[in-house]
Amino acid sequence: MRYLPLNHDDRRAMLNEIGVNSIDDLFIDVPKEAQLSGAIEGLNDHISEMAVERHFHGLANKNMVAGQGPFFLGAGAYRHHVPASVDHIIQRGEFLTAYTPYQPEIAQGTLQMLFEFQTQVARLFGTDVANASMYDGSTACWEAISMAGRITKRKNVILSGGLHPHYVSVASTMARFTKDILDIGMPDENGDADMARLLSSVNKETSAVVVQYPDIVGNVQDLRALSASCAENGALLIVVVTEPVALGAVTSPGEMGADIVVGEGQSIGVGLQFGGPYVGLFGCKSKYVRQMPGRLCGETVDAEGKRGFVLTLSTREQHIRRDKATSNICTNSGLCALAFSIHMTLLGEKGLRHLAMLNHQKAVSLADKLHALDGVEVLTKQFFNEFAVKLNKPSRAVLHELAEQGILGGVSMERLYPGKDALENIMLVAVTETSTDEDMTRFVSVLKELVA
Amino acid sequence: MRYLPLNHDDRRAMLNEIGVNSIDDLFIDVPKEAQLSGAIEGLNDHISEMAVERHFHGLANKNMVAGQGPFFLGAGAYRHHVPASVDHIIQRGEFLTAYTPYQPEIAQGTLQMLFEFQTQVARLFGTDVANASMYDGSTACWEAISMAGRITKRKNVILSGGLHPHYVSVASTMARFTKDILDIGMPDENGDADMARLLSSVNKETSAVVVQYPDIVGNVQDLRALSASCAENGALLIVVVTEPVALGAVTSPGEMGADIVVGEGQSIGVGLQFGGPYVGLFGCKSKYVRQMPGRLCGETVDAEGKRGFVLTLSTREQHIRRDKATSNICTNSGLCALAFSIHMTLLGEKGLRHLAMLNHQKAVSLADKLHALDGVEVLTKQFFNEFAVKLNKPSRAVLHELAEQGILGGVSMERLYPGKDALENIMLVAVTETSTDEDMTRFVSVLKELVA
Amino acid sequence: LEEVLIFEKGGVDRSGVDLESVPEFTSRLGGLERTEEIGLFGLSEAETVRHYTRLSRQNYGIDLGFFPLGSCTMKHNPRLNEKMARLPGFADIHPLQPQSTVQGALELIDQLAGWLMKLTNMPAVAMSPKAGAHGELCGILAIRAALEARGDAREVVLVPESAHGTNPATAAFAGYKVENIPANASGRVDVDALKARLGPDVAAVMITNPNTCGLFEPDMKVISDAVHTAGAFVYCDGANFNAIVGRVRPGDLGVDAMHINLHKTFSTPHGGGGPGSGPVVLSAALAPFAPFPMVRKVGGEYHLVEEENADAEAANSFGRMVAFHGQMGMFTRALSYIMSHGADGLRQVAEDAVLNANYILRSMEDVLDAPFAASGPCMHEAIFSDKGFADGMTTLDVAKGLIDEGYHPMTMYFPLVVHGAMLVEPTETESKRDIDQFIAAFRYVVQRAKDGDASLSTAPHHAPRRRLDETAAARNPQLVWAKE
Amino acid sequence: LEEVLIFEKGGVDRSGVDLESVPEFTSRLGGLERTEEIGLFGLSEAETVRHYTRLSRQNYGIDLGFFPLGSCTMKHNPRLNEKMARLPGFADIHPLQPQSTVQGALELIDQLAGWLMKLTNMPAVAMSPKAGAHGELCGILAIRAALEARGDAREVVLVPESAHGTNPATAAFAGYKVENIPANASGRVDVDALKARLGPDVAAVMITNPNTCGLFEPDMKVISDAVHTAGAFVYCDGANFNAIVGRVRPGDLGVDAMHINLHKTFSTPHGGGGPGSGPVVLSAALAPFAPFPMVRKVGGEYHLVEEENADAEAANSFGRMVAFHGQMGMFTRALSYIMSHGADGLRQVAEDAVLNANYILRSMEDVLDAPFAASGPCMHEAIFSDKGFADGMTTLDVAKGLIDEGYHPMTMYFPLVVHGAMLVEPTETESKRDIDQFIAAFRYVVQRAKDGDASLSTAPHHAPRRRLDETAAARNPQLVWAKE
Repeated sequence: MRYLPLNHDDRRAMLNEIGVNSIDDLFIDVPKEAQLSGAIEGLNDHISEMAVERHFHGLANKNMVAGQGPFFLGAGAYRHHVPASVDHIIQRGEFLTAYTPYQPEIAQGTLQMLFEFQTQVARLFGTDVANASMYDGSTACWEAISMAGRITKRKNVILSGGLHPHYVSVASTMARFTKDILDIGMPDENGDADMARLLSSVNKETSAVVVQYPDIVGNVQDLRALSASCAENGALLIVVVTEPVALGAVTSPGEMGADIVVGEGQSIGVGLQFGGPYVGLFGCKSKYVRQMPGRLCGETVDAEGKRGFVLTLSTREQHIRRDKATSNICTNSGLCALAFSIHMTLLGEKGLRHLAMLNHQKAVSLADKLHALDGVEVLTKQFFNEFAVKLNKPSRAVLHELAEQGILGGVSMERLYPGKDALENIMLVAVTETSTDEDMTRFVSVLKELVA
Repeated sequence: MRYLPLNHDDRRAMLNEIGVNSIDDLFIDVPKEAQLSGAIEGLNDHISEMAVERHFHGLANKNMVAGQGPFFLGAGAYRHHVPASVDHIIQRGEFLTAYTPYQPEIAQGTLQMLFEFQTQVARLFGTDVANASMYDGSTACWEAISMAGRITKRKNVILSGGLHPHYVSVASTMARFTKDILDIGMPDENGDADMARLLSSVNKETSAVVVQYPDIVGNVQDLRALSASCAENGALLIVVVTEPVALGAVTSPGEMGADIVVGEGQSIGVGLQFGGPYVGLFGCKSKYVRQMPGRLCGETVDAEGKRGFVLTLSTREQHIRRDKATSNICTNSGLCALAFSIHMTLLGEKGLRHLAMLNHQKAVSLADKLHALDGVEVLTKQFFNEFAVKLNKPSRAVLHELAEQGILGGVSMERLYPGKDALENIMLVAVTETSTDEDMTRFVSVLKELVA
Repeated sequence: LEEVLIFEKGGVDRSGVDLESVPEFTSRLGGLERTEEIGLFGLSEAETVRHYTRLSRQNYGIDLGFFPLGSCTMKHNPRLNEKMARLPGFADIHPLQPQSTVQGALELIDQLAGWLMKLTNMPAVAMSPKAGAHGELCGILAIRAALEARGDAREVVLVPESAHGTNPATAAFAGYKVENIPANASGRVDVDALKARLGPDVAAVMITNPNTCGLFEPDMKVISDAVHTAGAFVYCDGANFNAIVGRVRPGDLGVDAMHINLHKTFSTPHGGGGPGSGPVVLSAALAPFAPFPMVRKVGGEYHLVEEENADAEAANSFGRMVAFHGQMGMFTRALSYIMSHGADGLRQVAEDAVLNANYILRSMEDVLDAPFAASGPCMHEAIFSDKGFADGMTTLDVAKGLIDEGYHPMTMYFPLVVHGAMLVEPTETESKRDIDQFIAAFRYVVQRAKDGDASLSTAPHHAPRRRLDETAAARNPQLVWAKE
Repeated sequence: LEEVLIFEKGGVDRSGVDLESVPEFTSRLGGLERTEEIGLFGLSEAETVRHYTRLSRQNYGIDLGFFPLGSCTMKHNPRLNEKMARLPGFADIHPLQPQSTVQGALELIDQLAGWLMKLTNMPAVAMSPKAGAHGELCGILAIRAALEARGDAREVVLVPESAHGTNPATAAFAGYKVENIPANASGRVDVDALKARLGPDVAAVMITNPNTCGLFEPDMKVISDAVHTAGAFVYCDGANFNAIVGRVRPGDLGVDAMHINLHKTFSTPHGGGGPGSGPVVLSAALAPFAPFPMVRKVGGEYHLVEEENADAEAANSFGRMVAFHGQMGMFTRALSYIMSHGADGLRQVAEDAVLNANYILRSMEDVLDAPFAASGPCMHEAIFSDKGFADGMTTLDVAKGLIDEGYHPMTMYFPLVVHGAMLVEPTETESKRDIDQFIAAFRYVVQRAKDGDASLSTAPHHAPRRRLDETAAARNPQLVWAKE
């Protein structure tokens, strides 16, 4: 058993030292009838490392890998190139195998990194502060709604139709139990109708308005009027960012007046990983900091006056406040936050802006090529790296046919909004720096045949 | 330029500090006519990390990967399973990016590892001492011949016909310049004829006899009579081991009287890598230690009496002795030695013996299956994990046909011994723990058709 | 050399990436171009690698030494798991790819689910929760959904005093009133008090078993039966599953829901605070209420149950908890660990973890107060109190003193039921030799605390930092860097 | 915590691997079964990872800080290179696979060869040498083969005093008599003395350029012409190619052979002492004598020239130097580095390396004797002497003092032509900020040496070990562990 250091002699010596005859004597508290006398039946015994590898290779080979051909999926998870040094660093044992930094004197590595991460997120979002990360974007979104409720003591929340439907779904699940009242919209092509709805709905009972930026169909919209209206009504504006690379190109939510900005940080440093683990980003105005969920890292000094970092404001948290805590969270997404922070450091502002413009340019280029096809219409007019495309037939079938030809062409709205017939022909297409001209040409030419 | 920290402002400030106007002023010693005014023509400019990856994936995809199907090549390089932790550890920056441990106070990691490595190699070989590694097995072999010459002051060296032909080739190249006289043999099925030649040839003029164990066709032979004969004649017995895993199963060369044992350590921890980098192993009797080539790590104490390790006996080496050095080597194969040592530590004696028997058992099993085929004869009678197989037609063509069907079936003797028609139908087949029953069954069934 | 912040050494015009140049084009950002400086500082790759490598050296991890943090199960993280999780077939696939193109990924989730169900003898498992506390939430929501489905509006969740803080926080988040259950003198739940409190207003009891005192609750089945009789559900906090995995199945003890911390029992790395992963096994009574997405196999094909087919295939599901399908990267690691050990190895894991803990308990009890040692063996962790320390000497001092001896301290001041609690969990991946060394160091530091060694009050002396002022940090929180 | 040897903690019955069991079978080892205990100590995987992680923490590497080891070119090792070398298409292929199944590998070698030839303006390159010194041997053997081919039995190789020890060792190994060439006051080869020595017995001149004093040999072309006129060859030690890569091509200076340390100029990791890789570029005169194997492209197919076709395709080749085709793993890394930089980036590499070195030279020359500073700028490294140190204070003391400041020391006592030489090479991957910090520390330590600070004589004080007794180690060599 390659991971277990004790051998038979060790075990014997230790049992003797303890003063018992057998290992069973240490399990005497377990009722006899619940004790299994041997290995659980129906399960395999241990196998070699090589055999495990074979098994996993077998499973992995049944999947179609994003990097193996043209790839245009987004809708909340984006394929960006992650520099090799990111993965190298996060595998350093000192980062990988450390626990939550409860003993700050020997966890300054993690803590300083988190402090840098918080600063990066706050600057990217245009918020005063940010926390040390959340599970993912969707749970961060719900935590923001919950936080707004604590601040405003109101129960009514208005969700933009442009909010990712899975985020809406998560919020709906939670609201069912917390009795929050959600006003849910549907996406529209350019977001104008939705914005009108938001502006007309917000009132003195509104706890928060939640908008996504860029939204689910890729729209980028000016949020200043909405933030003004929220402020007037004492409601909070929560902005959700599922593609943080966009913020290298567009005005930050904070700059437009958002109270809380949350996001999915997967785009930077983390990779697709079939949906997880990802990293939730969470920033807000500093006046709300004591209502924030999740871990926070703060600067302080040690007994000799040297600068150091600690987890702070833990009086908000469950291990101190128990049932009065701001949330039940006791895990962040530390290693993914590290990956995000390293990648962001490698990029720097110059690199992020360059990367963002490269994404945008490629997306514009593909949108124009697709729009030129008969039977294809690009619906989104103002976008960053993702846009909605309407076909002359149901998109899901087309995407399956594309996959048969080695092209992962986008996300069908039918999957995201099941049962909404009006959206059936629409698909979302995302373009990042990882798409080559050849990828796009191939996609356009195969799609052309499929819609002919 | 992602690896370069200086930016334009830095460069300007530094030039100012130096007191020159431009970078060209720092290259004034280079004659004008040899200075290029811009980037060298005909070469590409810098590209992104992603573009480099694409290029390398393109090249890698043109190769047939050993792990993708049945694989039976050996002949001096063996495919064994290397635990994932080996590669993890050797990528620790403190090992990967360190230099030769010239400053031992801050290089104890490398030095202690080398001390452990030397101990492991010496025990595996059955020699008193071992050095800190050589380039590879073939150069270690020549260095051993050269060392024997320094010790015996003789020029005549007898090479067994079972010595890897590339090792013979390297020795021949060197001997041409050093004027050593090599007596070279040819392999025979069970090594008896060769052994008879060696025993009858060794005399008072012989500097060394070089035998491989197991030999090129897989034979394992008792070397005790030969070592006695060498000793009688004042010649040294040099034993070459190209498959160190074998020494988990068979009596060590040291135990049979070898004076110098060298080997290729690639099998343990290093991997195939198309032939390099590998790691040369070098052990000998302690009385010859001051004639050894290469780096040595030794135990000592520091100023406070704590145990520590240093490079030692460097008075043998080129940076002190210059043209009087025992060899011109100033590099070992440190990182590969580390990989070897980690893998050996993971195995331990128990693991190595188990691994060796697993290899042997699989080889015996495949040999029997092949021998049962019409048109196929297994020539080697006593072997570890590799044996010679004689087909009813030229083996090289058969191996090409096997490759067409996704099977890398062995090494043809025609490639190793070009022009030797008697060997044309023979191929070497190696079997390790990485071969499954299915691999072997498939190999046998396809081969059966090809020789039918 | 002190490692300064990236904001003190980098620059907005510095970068460690090269990108292809952007051709001329007309932007379509609708006038929202970001114009102000963002303030993101970059470094060249060379500097970046060095910055983080240096930072890492200020950290302690399992790879460096013994990490006896109780209740956190800091076991060895096999590197094979890391390698498997990075296979492009798992790492480079998108959660919304057509399901026909991710059959291997779905199969992997299904295989892991199968192991978890068999190891616990439970008929269902919800795979999507992102961490232990998220799993607790999943379990409590399933309970609440089940109660709602039968029109039963219960309001109270009972939680033992010694519970992890996440338990009451979760119950409160789900809208429940939380009441404590007292412990008896031997560190277990007071079964009579619990039974007395059960009634039609109690929705669930949340029990940690093995509990946070490192003890098995011997009356677990009795408790479960009583809870079920009262119409309520049993939630088991599975944080300490490591002590019993392969030897005891929670399903045999009447548990209705239990989260499994893949990062504890199944060795996925803690990573300085996450990511975790908290699948929840469910009893037959709760199974219909499990959240989607979930993986189903029909014929030879795997598919996801999610919004589009939930009505048909999971009509009672309480809904979605996360955007995608859970922590795939942790699933690969956990399955790699589980298959490596197999049923025989996992049983050995529990045995060695318990053996190591008892060895520490018995090797320390002559010098340190072990409040529950008299009641018999412990499970995976040994608990001690600060009784007998000299005046002014605290558990914190002992913890910081251990840092100077080269160890990460044990868990301090938890659970609250033991004064100055020290919770030591060795796990099964520590060797006898390393444990013996730790015991010697622990005894030495404890002796200093008993002797009133003043220098212990200012430990650590040999760490990257001396004691840090946490009060100052909380009083005036500095959460982001600002130029002086 | 001290990390003991595996032989002091492991055991012959302990192991960190699991293997499938071996079925019953009859061994075919001919009675040679190993019966005695071998004495190989094993550890579980958990312990193994910890053992080596702890050992690693006793090491200093570029990833931790500035490593100004002169003549060793300790530049950043990009992690992309590591990733590329590990692609199974390169890492998991056998050197003797049918050549049709390794076309991508052969193409990669050919591409790297192409870059090396163009960067040096030389018509051929031998790829197989395993390290710099091995490359030197390759070059010298090619020279000897060329001379033999024309029946010219020259016996002497001229080497400057300041040469790397490998140069004379190599020449001697190849059977040559070695004679020194003196240096002039400005640290360069004394051209007149060299010219005077040239004659029909001289086979080659081995010159390091830029030389080991960090200076470019301005008369290189003059020297080459003189050597060629005398019927001899010019071997250039390419260890310092980093200073001129992309700006100056050795082929333009009349060089006949030069090895290129891929682990220096082209960033493959040094790994604590190797593996290296030393391809050798060759002039037209030497190209026919290059060793095999070599890669050739005919039509669209790559093939190897080796024993079977050498007579036909490389009749004058001096033969084989290594078992297989060279350091493939280093080729992938070097090509990844080269393509990442491109022709423009490599030129910048040389410029920044030289800029950094001159910056250090000029920032130190007011406090430290820089023997050649007056003669103008240096190339990639700055050289200083111990002139001005207080009595009893040595270069060694300064080196050990730098360790306490957090730096790896510079190269000491090399080249021999400078008294108490300190050779500082910053490379291009150090930032101005890091260099400024180093300069401050270096100045501080040098001042202590000038002031006769006694504590410097016992430095380092803050390293894993104090000064180690190298004399004792050599007097009674303990090269393997033995039980006390």
